[in-house]
Amino acid sequence: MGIDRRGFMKISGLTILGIAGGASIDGLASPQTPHDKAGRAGEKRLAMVVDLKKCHSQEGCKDCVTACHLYHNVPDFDNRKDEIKWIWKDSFHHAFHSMEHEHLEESITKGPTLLLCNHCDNPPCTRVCPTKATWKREEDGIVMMDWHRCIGCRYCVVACPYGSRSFNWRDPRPHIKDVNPDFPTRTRGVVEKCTFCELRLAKGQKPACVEACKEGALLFGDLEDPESDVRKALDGRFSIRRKPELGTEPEVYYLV
Amino acid sequence: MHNTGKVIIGLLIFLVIAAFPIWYAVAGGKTGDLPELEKAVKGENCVIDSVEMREIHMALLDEWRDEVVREDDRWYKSMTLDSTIEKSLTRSCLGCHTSKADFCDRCHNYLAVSPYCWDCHVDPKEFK
Amino acid sequence: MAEKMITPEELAGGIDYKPKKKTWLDPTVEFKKGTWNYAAPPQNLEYLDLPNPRKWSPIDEDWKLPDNWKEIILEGLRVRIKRFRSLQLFMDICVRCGACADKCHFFIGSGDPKNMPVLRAELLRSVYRKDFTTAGKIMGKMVGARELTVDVLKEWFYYFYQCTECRRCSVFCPYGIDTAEITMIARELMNLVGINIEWICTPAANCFRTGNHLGIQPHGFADSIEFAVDELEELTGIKVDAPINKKGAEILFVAPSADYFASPHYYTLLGYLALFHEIGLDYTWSAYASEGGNFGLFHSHEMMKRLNAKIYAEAKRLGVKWILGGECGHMWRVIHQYMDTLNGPADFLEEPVSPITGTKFENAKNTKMVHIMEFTSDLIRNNKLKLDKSRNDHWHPTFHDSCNPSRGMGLIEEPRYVIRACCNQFTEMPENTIKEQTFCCGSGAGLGTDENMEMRFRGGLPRANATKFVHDCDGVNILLCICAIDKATLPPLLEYWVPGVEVGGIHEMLGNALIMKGEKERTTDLRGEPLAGVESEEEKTEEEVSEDA
Amino acid sequence: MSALFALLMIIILLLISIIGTEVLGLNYVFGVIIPYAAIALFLVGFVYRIIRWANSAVPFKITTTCGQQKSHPWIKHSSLEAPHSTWGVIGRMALEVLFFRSLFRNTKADLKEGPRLVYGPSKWLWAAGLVFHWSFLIILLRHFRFFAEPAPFFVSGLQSLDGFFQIGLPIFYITSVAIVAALAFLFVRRLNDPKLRYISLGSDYFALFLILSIAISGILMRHTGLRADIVDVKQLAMGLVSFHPNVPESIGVMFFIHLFFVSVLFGYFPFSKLMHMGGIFMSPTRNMANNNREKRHVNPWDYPVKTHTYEEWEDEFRDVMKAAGMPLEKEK
Repeated sequence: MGIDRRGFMKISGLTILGIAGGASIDGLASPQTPHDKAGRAGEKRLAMVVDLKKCHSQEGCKDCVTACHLYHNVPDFDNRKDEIKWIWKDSFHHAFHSMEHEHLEESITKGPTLLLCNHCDNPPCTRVCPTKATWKREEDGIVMMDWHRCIGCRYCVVACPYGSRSFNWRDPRPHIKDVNPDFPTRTRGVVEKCTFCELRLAKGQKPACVEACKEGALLFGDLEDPESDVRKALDGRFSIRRKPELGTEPEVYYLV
Repeated sequence: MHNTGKVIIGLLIFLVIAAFPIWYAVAGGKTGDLPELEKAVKGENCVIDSVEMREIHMALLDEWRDEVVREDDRWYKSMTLDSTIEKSLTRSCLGCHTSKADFCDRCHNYLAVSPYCWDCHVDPKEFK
Repeated sequence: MAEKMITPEELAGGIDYKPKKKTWLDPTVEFKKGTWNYAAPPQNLEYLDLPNPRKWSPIDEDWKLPDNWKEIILEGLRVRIKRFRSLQLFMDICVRCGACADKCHFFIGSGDPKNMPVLRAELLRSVYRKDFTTAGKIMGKMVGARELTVDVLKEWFYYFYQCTECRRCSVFCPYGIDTAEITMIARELMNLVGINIEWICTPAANCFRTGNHLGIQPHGFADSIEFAVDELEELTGIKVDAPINKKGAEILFVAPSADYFASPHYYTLLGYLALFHEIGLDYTWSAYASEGGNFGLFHSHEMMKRLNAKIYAEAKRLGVKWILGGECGHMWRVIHQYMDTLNGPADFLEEPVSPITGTKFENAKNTKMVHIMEFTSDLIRNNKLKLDKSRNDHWHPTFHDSCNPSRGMGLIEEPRYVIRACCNQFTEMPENTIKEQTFCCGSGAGLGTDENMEMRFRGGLPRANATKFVHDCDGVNILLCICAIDKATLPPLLEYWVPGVEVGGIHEMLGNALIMKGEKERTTDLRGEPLAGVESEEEKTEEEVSEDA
Repeated sequence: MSALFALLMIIILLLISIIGTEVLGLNYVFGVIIPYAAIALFLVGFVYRIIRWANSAVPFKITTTCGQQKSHPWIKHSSLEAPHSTWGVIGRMALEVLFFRSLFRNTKADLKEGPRLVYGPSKWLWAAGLVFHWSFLIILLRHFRFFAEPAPFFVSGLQSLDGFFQIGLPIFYITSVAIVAALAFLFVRRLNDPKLRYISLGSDYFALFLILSIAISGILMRHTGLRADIVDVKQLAMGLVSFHPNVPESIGVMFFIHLFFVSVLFGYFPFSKLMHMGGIFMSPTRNMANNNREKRHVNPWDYPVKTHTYEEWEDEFRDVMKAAGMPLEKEK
């Protein structure tokens, strides 16, 4: 078959996007309900804390990215257009352009900023998914992906304000250098992103990136637990989140 | 008979198409020997009765995949094995039936079934 | 028609498309006045050597059938199944999808479920099943099989003479099942036991004897043509030549006999005469083949052949090169689809070439008979005619595609081309009622008799209703057609449903518009009606006259 | 009434297959003998019917023209609606057979106050007919995975196209839904329209119900607990086509029901209206060119008829013609 379901969706998605674009923008612009903490008593709220100073201390380090991509069979296309990103680095300016000013501390702004899916508390991406292939797992707050269900419509790609989602324009498998047989690859026509290593968590492991970071720049844990690393880190230092004005409530925090 | 030529040609086309399976079997020389499957490496029993498994494995896998991905429910209590196993195609199924080629594919090829599991899930043999 | 006729409101108000009975399998016919045709008189059957001549009427209890009538019909059916693949196939493959149901003008106008083409065919099919299929023999009514009884036969008579063989259902049938074929065969079968109608057998007998349906003898025919020549001289000031039985003429012209006898056909005849004179055509009429129409088509294939034989025979005797045919509907079904097979090959004729334009009529090269619409449209296309469209400005025409030329021939654009060349105004009726979807006049196939008037009004409702639409919306005041039966039966139909619309032929319009060399100034059209510009003057004159008086 | 009769027939067939296999254990009869008989009946019956039709002559060329004839070069000829050549006829037949051209034209007539007749497009019958027939064909072709080893080239393509939406496992086929929906529509249409109800015979409902039963039993086998082991099914099918029939022990009753309905359909086919499948190719109003006046058609059973010759005619009217001064062949 020259064209499969996802290929078809890819083509038709372009058209549908034009029509549905209005709908998803509405979703973004609609007034956000305030973060209701009482509603999730007893549940976990998994979060990641990135210590920018520690991260910047090792220039050119890509340990976390490599570990993640290796574990999750993330393909490497030599082509920015097709690039699949789970965790990646970009300039501070790009990551936090609204809170940037000329005289920010250089140790924060000089190096690239580590970016990944924010696992927002109020994610716009899940709301637009027509098949519920992406949804927020209520018990721990992970924004999940079910690749069995994804039809490649890319509404979520459009809806995510952080560019955290990538679409497989091409068959990824030939572009995976070392395949990890314990983790599925994806196929052409599905969207993918960071899942906070939900499979590793299920096995009692830490996320791959956290484990790989020798500097201890990445902390991971439950925000509802006052004893957790992340809570302690946030208690002690000032932290920022990306684009807080959108009301998406990211669960990735940056210590500055 | 009138328009004999055309009618005969039409009938021949019809008969050739209608008898396709017969001459295909004759020409192909294959009458469909039953596929032989690789033996499981561990034990005699599958996670459910093996005859039933043959009929419903696809539905079971479908159920599993939803339970695992969507409900974070990853363990299956097997009555036949009297133990709990992980709901995983690559780790549990292929753990016993170590060769996709000699187990899964045999029947699937025989029946022209092309499951799309393998579009994403990886046959460990292929990469190790 | 002394009796009170049903009014249009009553008629239309009583139409209900919901069948009233539970099943159609029990034969019941009520011969209501105005819906059936008189039986053929015995002398005409005798003249044509047809079986069982006798005096009888459909409303009689006893139809005076021969004792072995059932065997005759079943044997006739057996023979015809072998002879006509159409019949055999159409008996077998109908799936009763119902696509044809509301395509029949008689069903639309009557709501009688047995006028659905599918059921009309089932009347014959049920008998076929009973006697020719195993399932029918065993399962009977469950598979729609019926014993052939007198009541079934009466039903046949009633409904197969409520089919005008117009083939509209065949256009919509996914298998092309043509009820015309079934009706033709059913009528043949009934003819075997002497069941036939006067309005078919009498014209057939006349035609066989004298050469035309009306039974006009040769001298009468010559008189009619002579009269028309004089009439045309009065209108145009030109005395045209109209040779009859002229040996060695290039072309034999054959028209339906109504053209030289009935109105408004007559004005079409004047149009032909004017046209042939103007282009200097070397042609001849024939008193022997003085009929293009062929009521044999409505009787039996054999009768069709017997009546049709005269045309080629006469062309051969007169030594013409080819044959030209006038405006007629069923005549052209016979000529286009049957004549060559029935009485050909016409190898004594030449492939038709227009002597005026040199155009070869490739599509008629074997039958060697050209439709006058093909001929005239070619003349106009090659600028051989001078036409003054304004002389038709008092007419706002629409065009009624006659069933046979449209669905049995594909003659669709030629007449429109001629109309547009002759008239400034032209409006088409709604698209589902023209061209291949055209509706019958409701009186074709030998049903145009007065005793059948109510049924004609019912069957003609769709056509009249479409005409009413363009009459009301666009001011159409004449319905043009190229069929003699149309010209005869549409006037009373339109009078009934849509008063104020006349009926005419296309060559009448052409005759009006044609500027003839040396003609006197025309003040009237061929009907003697004042032309559009002249009208006011004449009225004024009349007023002045009355004032004087 | 006739619908109930047809339903009763279907129930009887269902009971026959259940009792035959479950109670009487006649698995060999239902798995081998009846299918062989049905196929034989189908092939022989089909050929017989076609030859019987072919034995009837086509005396005249009676094309139904649905468009402009080929006449002058400057008038656009409708080569598919009034075909002039063999290729035109092939095109017309292809449109008819593959896309139901004539049904596509369908209209609905309505009588309003006035009286005012209106005609609207009516494409439901066309749509349901097309969906049903195409689904049936695709389903039939997909089944070749059971009848051929290795499965022919078209099977996997059709399967992935038909399973495009990848819903469920085994994947739900679009045609499964489509065929049931289309048949249900065709049935409801027959019941709902008083005209249709009036013309429908028991055999019309029977054909609908039979095919519906086949479709439903197939769907139940694929998607519910009544499933059959398709390895066994293929073994049985391959045994049949290679003339080494055997009936695997473990085949369940649902499969026998399905197979029996299919057998009945095949056996019934040649003796029913379903023969329109072959008949459409032979329909004289569709499969001939509208070139009557250009190419002579010969009637194979033509016989001489009594005519009124010119000589007889002139003899009868000589006097009046003479008096009128008309030319005569013989003066006396």
